[in-house]
Amino acid sequence: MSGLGKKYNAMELMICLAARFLEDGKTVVVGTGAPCAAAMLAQKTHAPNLTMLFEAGGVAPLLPTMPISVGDSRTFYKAVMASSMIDIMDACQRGIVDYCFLGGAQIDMYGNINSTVIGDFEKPRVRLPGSGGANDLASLTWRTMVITPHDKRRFVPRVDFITSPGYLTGKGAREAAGLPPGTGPYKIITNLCVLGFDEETCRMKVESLHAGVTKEDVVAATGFELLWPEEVPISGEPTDEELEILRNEVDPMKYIIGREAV
Amino acid sequence: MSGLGKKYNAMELMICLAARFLEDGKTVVVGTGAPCAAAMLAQKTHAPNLTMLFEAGGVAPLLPTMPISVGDSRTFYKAVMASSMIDIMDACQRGIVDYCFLGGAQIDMYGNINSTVIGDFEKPRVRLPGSGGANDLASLTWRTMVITPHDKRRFVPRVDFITSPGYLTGKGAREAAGLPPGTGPYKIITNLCVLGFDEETCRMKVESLHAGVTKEDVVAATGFELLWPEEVPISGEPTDEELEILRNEVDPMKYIIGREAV
Amino acid sequence: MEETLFLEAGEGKLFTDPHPDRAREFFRKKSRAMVDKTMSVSEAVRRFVNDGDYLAVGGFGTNRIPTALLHEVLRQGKRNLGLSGHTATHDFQILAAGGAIDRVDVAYVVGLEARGLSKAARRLFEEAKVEVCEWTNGALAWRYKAAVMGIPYIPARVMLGTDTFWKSAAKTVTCPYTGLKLVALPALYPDVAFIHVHRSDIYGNAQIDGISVADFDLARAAKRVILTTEEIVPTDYIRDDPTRTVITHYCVDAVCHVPYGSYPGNMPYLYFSDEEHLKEWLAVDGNPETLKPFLDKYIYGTKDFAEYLELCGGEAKMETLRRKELLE
Amino acid sequence: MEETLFLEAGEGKLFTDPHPDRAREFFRKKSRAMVDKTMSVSEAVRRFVNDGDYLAVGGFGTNRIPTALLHEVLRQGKRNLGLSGHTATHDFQILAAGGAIDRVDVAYVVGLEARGLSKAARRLFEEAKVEVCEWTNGALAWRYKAAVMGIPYIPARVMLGTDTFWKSAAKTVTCPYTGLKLVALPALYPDVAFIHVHRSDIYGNAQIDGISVADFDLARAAKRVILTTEEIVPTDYIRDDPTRTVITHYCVDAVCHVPYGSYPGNMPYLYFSDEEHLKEWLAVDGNPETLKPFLDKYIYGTKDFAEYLELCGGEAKMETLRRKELLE
Repeated sequence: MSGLGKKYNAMELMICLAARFLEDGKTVVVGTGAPCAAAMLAQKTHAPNLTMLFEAGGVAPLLPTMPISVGDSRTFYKAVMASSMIDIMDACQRGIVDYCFLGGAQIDMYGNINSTVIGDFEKPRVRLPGSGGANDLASLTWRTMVITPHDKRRFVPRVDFITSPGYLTGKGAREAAGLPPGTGPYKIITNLCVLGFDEETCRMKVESLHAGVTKEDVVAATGFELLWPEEVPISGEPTDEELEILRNEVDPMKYIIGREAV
Repeated sequence: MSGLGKKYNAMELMICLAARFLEDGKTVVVGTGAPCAAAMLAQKTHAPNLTMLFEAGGVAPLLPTMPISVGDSRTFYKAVMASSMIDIMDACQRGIVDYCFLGGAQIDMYGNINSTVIGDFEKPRVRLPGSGGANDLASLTWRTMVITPHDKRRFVPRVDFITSPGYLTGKGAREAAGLPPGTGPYKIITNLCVLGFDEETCRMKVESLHAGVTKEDVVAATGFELLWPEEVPISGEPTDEELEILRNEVDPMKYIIGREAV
Repeated sequence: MEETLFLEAGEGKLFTDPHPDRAREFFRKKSRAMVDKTMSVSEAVRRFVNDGDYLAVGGFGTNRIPTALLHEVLRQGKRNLGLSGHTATHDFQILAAGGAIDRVDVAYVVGLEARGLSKAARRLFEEAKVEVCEWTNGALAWRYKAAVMGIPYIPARVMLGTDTFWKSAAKTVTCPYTGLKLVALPALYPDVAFIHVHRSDIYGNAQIDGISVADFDLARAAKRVILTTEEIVPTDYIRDDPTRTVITHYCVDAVCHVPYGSYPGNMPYLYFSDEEHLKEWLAVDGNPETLKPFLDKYIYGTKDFAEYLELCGGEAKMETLRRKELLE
Repeated sequence: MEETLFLEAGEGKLFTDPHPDRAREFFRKKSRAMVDKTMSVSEAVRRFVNDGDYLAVGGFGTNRIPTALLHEVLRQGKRNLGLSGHTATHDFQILAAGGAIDRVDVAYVVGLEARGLSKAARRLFEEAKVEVCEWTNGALAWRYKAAVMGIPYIPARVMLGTDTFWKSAAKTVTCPYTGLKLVALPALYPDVAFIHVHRSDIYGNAQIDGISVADFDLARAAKRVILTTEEIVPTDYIRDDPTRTVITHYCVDAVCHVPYGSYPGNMPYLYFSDEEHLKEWLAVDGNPETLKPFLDKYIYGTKDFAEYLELCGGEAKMETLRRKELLE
């Protein structure tokens, strides 16, 4: 449905929307793929002073191409520092990292993410990579963001395994568990909508629907009850300038934007 | 008394004796002055494979001259690594550093050392520099050594302040305090004798008297009761080779050996 | 002062001993001498890797990895190794393919990041052939740091509240200053670490260009360290710029000269990863039928890493990867 | 799990807040932008040092010290500063002479190592004009590390059993894995750090040649950081060799170009310490009668560090020290 008859595809839309949430003068830990594209786009539009960090040690590189690995040599090409994983993780724990991007196989209404196993832990149906740095980033950075396809297999009532913390069981649960206050999931950007979190309940709440997407589309693709605002705005669309920069400067080989999200 | 009529002075003797306790293939944290001279002499005689560390970060330098500070550029001249203080302290705590040398204003029968205050802590008669790295090295390296003049002002029944741990109150006290087992004072080299520690009581015990020094000389210069072996050997004397290397290669400017110890 | 604490503990198994005194006893006996430690990869693995050892691998999965040592572990048929799965990607894939592993501290395994997942590695988990304990990349990095520091644990603020914690072997502690609940990450002293570097002298004084990932700490935390190096340099070269040194001789047991030693992984400033060869790995490792002849050809049938490189395209391939790395 | 712990605590006063959440709130608001931070020493001290601040000084007492900033603290009459006395030698001597300090975490103070003791610094203690808390060099280095890590404490195995512990503000904890008694060193977040480096860009991305002492950690632990630098280099210079970077822009508030900025201290690879001038300091600082005209001449009577250098012998003196450093 998304992208149909539009001058951009769903992946391009998600990247542009994610980029706009990254404020200038802040720090973001990025991985490969869409998050990296979003951070690059933000730098080339409204946030030239956004500092990009890679968890293996790259600090503020001038990315010549999209990295394949968060530790490959692109991640510290012309960097201001080729550091270490512990330096980046320490920075997150110290409180100087504003944003991170995570992915995962499952997410629940509190933004808890599973990237460890589908099925039983002891003998899993599907073994996934595990936390990597995801749990660290979700625990420590100020604002966790997710770019993900939107379907019932992913948006589930209960994740099989909480790999990385969202708001756990609701308001106050992160703090009770010992996680630093003021942190947690911030925005979930899907091919259907943008989601935030209700301040009181910490439950996932629709913030805007992408052009052409209905409330019913979202409800049908979500395995739990979402919160809705009284009036649902329509998500902004990518501008010509954003699309041109994304296509010509950020991802000219179409590694990321060549993939349809769904 | 020491040096009288001899072809070496007390400082030269102490340095030579200290050097002989440093085994080849080991690691030693040295400071400036006599300990540094002892380690250099050991390297140039029986212990070419002794690795010298400086607490500010120098690892295995080729010392061009005596350092003035344990952090000056001599301490990492042609070093194999110009590292950091925490790297050296971590190495000590991890258990890979064999020897250290300490100094101090007072020492007691358990090898506890005071380099903090003479008199009352709150309003001291004399304020000394404090631990620096001494407490760390005395706590963490395997064998603590001291090169010191021998007199009653220094060898006291009770130090005014335990800056750096010897055997504290005796056998088992270090372990009870939480210090790593198997560590502690090893040799005290003075201008009168070499002292070790009795295994059972952890009290200071004379190991050898320097040529020309009597038991009475030592007793008179010590403010507490020492343990004595049944027969007291005479300390070895510096060889011609040692003296030549010490005077011509280690300290040609006589910065250290030019000082009479007492 | 007396205080009652309510502690939580994960149900995972601690595969290594975090006691600093036992590690200290080991390190006390380890030689610190600057003696020639150069030897062949096969000798290094024979002498310093035992069946049952707990292994940690430097670099970052497909970047600056010690491939030659991993292949040799397979060739020598080492068994029942434990592994620190700190972004273990192609390194883990090799060890899984060779059946060398029986327990894993997991931070990141079975995936090759954006490239996809290794089916050979997944099978180990899905058929419950390995014991598993969950951690995070940060947690494993800090666990190395605790070992480097010679302390039994280091506090942190990750894993809390998640199943990652409950399936780990971590415990919580309460801060005596702030009352904060913290996770106490137990020190991780690997039995042996494999690290690939840009250059080393014959004693193991070594430099790394670019990110060091966790290797500054890993080289110090491990009881035994085997380096492979692109280049052996005179010690004078190291001494001319000691600011650049990352690893010192007293950490290192063996130094093996292996040019292109990170292939098919990326070696910063020298050569990029061989994405085609990695794709081939991912294509064949899903099925024992296709994996076996592949391993026979590239690992079991080669006598050393140089032969493997030849099979993969030799100097011409390396030149291509060099140009790719240098964006030429 | 429930556990009763018997804790010990030193009776010293904690001068800084070890709570990581309050530090995180500060760091959350601190700018990470790469903007031009170059300014004069006087502007940097005016803007980033407040009366009552807790200060930490980089380098090692007489080696790679930020002398210009210390002089400026005196010139601007800053008062009631706390100090991390981590091998504080000539740096402490200057601050003591100017009466800027009212509390000190002591590891090493009042001495100038082999050179002797500063009587001006001793007087502060012997006349009980400063509050004192005892630590060790290792303890202060680890306390910075705890702050860098954003944790309230880090365990260690020093100070235990000694009066250094009892006169510190440290507490003991029990390890949940081994039962070992450990010292819990509270995180130390200085309000402001002064660090002198070899080169920096205008944003604060900086390199240090030779030992970094504790400055990698200090630059990250401090809430505000003022760099003085021998040289300002283009950011491209930093980006051409990012392995060499020690301090990154997001830690730094001000960058001041101060050639010979460590004088009369040693600057590795550039100039040796001026032992004659340091001797003069030690000679005059024992007596307020001789100290006052000395300070008037060299600090209060000079408008900036360049004038001080001229008084001390200018380029000719620097050339002598350069030759001494290079063993010529």
